[in-house]
Amino acid sequence: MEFTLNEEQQMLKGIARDFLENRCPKAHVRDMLTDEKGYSPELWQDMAELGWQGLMLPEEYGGTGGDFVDMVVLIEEMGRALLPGPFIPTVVYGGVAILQAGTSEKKNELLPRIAQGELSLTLALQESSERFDAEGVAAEAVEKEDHYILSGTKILVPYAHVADYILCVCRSRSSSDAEDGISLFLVDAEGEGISCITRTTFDGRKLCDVKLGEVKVSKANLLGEPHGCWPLVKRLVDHGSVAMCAEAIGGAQMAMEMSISYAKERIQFGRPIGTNQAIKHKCANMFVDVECGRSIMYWAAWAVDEGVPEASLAVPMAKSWCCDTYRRVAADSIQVHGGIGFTWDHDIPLYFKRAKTLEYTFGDCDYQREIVVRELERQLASG
Amino acid sequence: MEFTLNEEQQMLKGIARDFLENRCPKAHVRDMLTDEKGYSPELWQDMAELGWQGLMLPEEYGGTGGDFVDMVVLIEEMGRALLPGPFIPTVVYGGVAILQAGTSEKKNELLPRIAQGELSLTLALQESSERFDAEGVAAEAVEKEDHYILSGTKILVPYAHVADYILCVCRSRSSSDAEDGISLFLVDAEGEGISCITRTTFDGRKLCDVKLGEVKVSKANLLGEPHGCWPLVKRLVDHGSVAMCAEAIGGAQMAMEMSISYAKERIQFGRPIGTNQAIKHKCANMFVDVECGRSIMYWAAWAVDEGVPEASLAVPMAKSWCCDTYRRVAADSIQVHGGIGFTWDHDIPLYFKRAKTLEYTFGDCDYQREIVVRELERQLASG
Amino acid sequence: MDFRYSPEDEAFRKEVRDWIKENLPESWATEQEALGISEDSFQMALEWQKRLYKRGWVGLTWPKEYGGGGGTLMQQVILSEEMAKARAPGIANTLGVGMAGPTILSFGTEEQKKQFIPKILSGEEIWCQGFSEPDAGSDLANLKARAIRDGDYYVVNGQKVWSTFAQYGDRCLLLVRTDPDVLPKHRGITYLLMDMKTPGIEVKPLKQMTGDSEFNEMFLDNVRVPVSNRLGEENRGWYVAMGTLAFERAGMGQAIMFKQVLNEIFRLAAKTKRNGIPAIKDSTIRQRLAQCAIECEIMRLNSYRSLSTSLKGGGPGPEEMFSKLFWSEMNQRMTELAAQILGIDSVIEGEGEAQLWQYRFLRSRGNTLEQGSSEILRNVIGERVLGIPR
Amino acid sequence: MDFRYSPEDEAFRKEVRDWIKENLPESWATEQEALGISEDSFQMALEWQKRLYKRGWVGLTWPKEYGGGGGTLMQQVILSEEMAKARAPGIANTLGVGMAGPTILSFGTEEQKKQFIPKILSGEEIWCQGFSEPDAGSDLANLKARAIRDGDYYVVNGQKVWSTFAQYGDRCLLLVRTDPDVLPKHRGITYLLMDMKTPGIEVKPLKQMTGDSEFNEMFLDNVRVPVSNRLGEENRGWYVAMGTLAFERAGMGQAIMFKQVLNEIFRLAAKTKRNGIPAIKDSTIRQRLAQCAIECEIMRLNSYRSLSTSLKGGGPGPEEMFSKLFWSEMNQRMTELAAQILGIDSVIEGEGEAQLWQYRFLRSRGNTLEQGSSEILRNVIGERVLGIPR
Repeated sequence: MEFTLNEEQQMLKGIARDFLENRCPKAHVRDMLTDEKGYSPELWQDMAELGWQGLMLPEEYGGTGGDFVDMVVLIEEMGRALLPGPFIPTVVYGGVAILQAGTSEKKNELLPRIAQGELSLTLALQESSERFDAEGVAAEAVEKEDHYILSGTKILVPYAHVADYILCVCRSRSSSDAEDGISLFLVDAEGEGISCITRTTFDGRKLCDVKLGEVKVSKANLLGEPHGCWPLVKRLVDHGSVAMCAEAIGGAQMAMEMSISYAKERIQFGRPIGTNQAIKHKCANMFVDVECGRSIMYWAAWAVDEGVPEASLAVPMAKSWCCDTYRRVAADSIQVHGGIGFTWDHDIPLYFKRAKTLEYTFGDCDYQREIVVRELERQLASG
Repeated sequence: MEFTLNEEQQMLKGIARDFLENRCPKAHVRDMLTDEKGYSPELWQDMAELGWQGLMLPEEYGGTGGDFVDMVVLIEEMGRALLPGPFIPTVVYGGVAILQAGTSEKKNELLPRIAQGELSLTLALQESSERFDAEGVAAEAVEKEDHYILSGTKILVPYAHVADYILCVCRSRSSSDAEDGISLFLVDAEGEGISCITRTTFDGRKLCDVKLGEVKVSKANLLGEPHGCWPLVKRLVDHGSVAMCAEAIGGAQMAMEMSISYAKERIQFGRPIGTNQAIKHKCANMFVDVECGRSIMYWAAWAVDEGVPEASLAVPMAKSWCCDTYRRVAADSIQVHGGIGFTWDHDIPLYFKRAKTLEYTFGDCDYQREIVVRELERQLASG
Repeated sequence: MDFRYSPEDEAFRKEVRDWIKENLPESWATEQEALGISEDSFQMALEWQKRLYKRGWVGLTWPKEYGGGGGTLMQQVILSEEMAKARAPGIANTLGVGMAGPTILSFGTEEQKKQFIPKILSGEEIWCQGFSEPDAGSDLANLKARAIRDGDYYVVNGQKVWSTFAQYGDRCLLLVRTDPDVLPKHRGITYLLMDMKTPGIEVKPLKQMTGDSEFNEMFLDNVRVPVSNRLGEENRGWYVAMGTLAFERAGMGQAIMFKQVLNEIFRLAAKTKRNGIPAIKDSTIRQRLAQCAIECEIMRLNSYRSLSTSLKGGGPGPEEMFSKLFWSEMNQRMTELAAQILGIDSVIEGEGEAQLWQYRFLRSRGNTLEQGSSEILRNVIGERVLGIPR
Repeated sequence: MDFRYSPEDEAFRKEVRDWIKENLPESWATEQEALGISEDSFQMALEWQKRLYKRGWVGLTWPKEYGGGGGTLMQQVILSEEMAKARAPGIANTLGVGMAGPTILSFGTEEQKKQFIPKILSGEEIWCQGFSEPDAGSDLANLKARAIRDGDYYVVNGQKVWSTFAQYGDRCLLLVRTDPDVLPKHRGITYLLMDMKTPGIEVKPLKQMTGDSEFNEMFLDNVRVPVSNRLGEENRGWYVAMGTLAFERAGMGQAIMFKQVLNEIFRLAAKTKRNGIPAIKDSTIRQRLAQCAIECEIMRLNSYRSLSTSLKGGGPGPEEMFSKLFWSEMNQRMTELAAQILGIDSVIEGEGEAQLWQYRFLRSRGNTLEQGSSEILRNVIGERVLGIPR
């Protein structure tokens, strides 16, 4: 029983905070709002030198052999700094997928390049059905000799416009069970037939519509078993969801700290505004919500990392609570700051907008709660 | 355009408040908690002398010819005083049903006796299906010569144990349209085949299970058109729902006033507890909620009384808002009062319990909101 | 109690409707909101105000001698209702008609009324305001912009923030400090009517989190305001200002506007899929839709109550004390619901309907801050309405 | 980070489970709650405490020299978990073991420890408390029950309220005023251990809105308490009392108890029809069920965090500061949800399951008042944890 950060994790946290305060100040975040790439390749390279892209990769691939909990410690700090860019798509989707399901050739070929900051990857899952389950996957992969032909349209693919490889979730076989017949392909983003329309969220993130127009993909680029990849995809989504929880908690923590400081410093009616319970109790509620979020987020991270059955409940619980928390904390932070918190140049609105984007990614909090109940019903039914 | 109480209504309100403060103090409410009848026949008689049971009845039947808005003014005061007893069942269900659908014989026979406080009536609608719509009506009425035979079980019938007549909603004809084939019977509560089990709510109200065991009812006791009474029943439920809103607003108003007084008087840390925003803002929220409830409750009362189409939206809106308000105000009143508000001998818990009983009668707030959306969908669809 | 309109009212309503049909270009009905806060939007509003003014419908209830319409309160309400139903654009001189005019009519001298009111109504002079300061937000009485008497002038120095529409303003409602030592502080404040062309005024737009700039910072450097442009007595400006705030009632027009937004959300829910099914089939969305509908309806009814009380000559009823508190929080719930229905589309930059909802969603966060934060308003209700001590 | 238990822990867990199977009559698992606050319920709790005491499992972590078990914190947690899972009744001496014992162990003299601790554990002496007064609720430091020194005795006069279990008490944790003039007031308070058989004590049960009486009023009329039964120094009782409150942590056992209540609500939702369909098919009920489930899980995880910090010898972590605030409001939501599922059945008097939910629903309203109201707890978090000024 051990539910505290170990020394290495605390060190990682400290280094990450210092580095990001220095290299990813809000001026950088604002610059990236209108940047075409949406991130700084230079900063990306420096992060690789700190070992961040390789944090979860075994040493043989140039990584430092950390686990997903270590990664979550780091991502919490990225959330605090509002770091933009394809870190989660590359490291959490790309890295975990290749590590867990790649052939040893692919591992040897790609993982060291990820660790060195040479590659950017992403996951193309959602389609116009706007569903998050296997039934939403309609993009087709047709087997043909030594390759597959992929067609369909994927939407909301993060940072596909700068990706070297896109992990495409396709239906390679029709079946009465929607979760059967799903394959995962590692697709060269420069390949023929791929076109990409980039959209920008109000917090400066890039989400792309990726059109797969008869894209030819070699069988060597299959990740995992053909037709049987839904569990792997689900695992990737679980990892991604928890990573977003960490971003949310890191961001909420920062918005809360700013609010507490403002509550102490801002004088109205001759005393700090925090002396008013309307402000003080808002801050207290932020604190409770954020700390609770941290508890369930780390629990979910551990459960996903260990692959224990508890993960199926822990992930939607964490996603729902952490995203609710981030939204509430950021909105209340605007209220605590008053008018100044409503201006473009203040940092709080950046957190507020980020909270909304995270909330809607992979299903909002209502959706997560519905998943929680379904899972609990299943557990209670099976005793 | 006139949205204020007129002089007569203000006078009625004043008289009602004085009378009830005097005759229905909390000691009386508490006595009735364990009283078998659940109300005081003596008080009932004195109310009749004030003209309350006849308030909505035309002068020819011994009433004072008021409208439903007048009635709601009175019921708001009854809610404030937590007056127990069969007033709404008798006057709002019984009185309105006979007035709107009774033959002139029945009117002449029964209405003056209602006005004089000689009769107690009630409405038997719900059954074990626990539905509030026509599909929930399964009790059967079989036509036989000059009478009907009624069988089935009605539940949650208010004060049936002291009623002289029970208005029974029965299915007299089967039809693919559930709202077709509903008849309303005026059943002698002492009649053969009727049995009654009385249950008491935690706020001392009586709700009865009424078993109709082959009860013979003369056709002369049909109210309205045979088979076509669902609109009438719905109108009765609408009247009853709005009456409950008035009770809720009256009760919430009183709980609020008690909370405000306590916030001003109770000293902790050397100053009135109301100086704390946690308390002050709770009181402010109570005020907003109660006043808003009053606006929509009177609107619904007027709409129901006039029979305008807006009533179909006004009633569920009012029921949802007023019952939410009563529950929230009463719960927050306990919190404002602290420990003392949690004791048996304090009056606030009486309001808290009453709020819950009202909330669950004829469908809780979620249910009302669902009706609101259905109605709005219908309106928007029809332009 | 009677919620019906009289035949005369209905006749006036028809008159308004017919006039709108002839005078409001159809496209304007939606164009203004799409234009955002911009010069184009302002020019549209100005043109609209001129047409209305010609008809006598700006300041419909104001005395005819100053250019008003001399109409009844009931007519004003009907006019607002019909404007809202037709989705007519706002007028350009929002602050002039909404705040400056009523204040001058209540507290101004005869000369001031003759000088300012007609041009407020015609839109010839656009008004803005300069109340808040960096250290005087909720605590407005703490304002420091200093005015020192110099003969027939006040010389003003200081900084204002949240000055609505100062970028378009010809004249400004200005609160200044004339006595820096007096306690309580609100006894040393004076109310001035400042010409925005006076030398020494610098206006800097303040960009909001929406990207628009409704508000401004205003820097005052030895700005000379004639003493004749003082409203009320020296050091008594606080009482004038408190009178001003009372004019900021949410009216029937606003209630109808919200009802229209609600209908839009309904349509949005019907056509937008959420997790694979139409949002309107989702019970939790339905519950929220219903709650918003109930609140919109309550807002309408509260407006009727206010109106009814006013028609009877009564002071503001209880429901007016929380009108702004109520709608500001309601609007946040409504726009958040719309955003939730749209999901990720509501956070993506682009054009079209989703963009409009994104704007409304972000803008709504300011509602609980501007013109008295929700916290301050709850204090006011608790203290002034309910009598709970400070 | 690792949420697994060690093999030693699991071995101890098995030991506990086996013992429970042999020693806990099956019917007891649910009977106690059904008995309510009553003599029968108290006797069951006393019998259960005796059995546990014989096994060394009351005060499992307390020093053996005073009759404790000398076990580890981890064992204590496992014991609580298993007791909760088995739905074992509470022990009779809740306050003795939960508050009096730890306080005496921390602040008492050697004699006091020897005198009181063993009988606390065995249940021979039941403890109650006398802290609050009519004018000293949230503002506890304002207490007025006066103790005047008379030789080797304090003579106490005054009135206490909310004295938990005073009707069963043999001894009482009592806060009294020994200096009426000192400011701040908390510097004039002394902590006494009072024998409830001393002449001059009158206990009157205080009936709650549930109909039960857990709490009492206590009237003290020239009650003589030996100076040797003072805990800590004269006029320093406030600091002892603040130490006492720190022992009122919600533990793992409580988290598991809530999880069980949640499961009961799930079963209730599955079998109860609401508006004609099973409640569990209703999306709004499902959303609330999920939210309660998430909160229960968070409570469990927060307890783990506390435990983990304690095991490492660290002070209380942030999550301990709001444990009671969190569960008290969660419990209100949970019991309100159960009531909503039951609908009108939850408000009707009678027997059986609905009655139990009715009791829990009503009882939960006290949770946010007792042992520090939610308002006070949010002040404490804001001021002591976040450092925002008073």
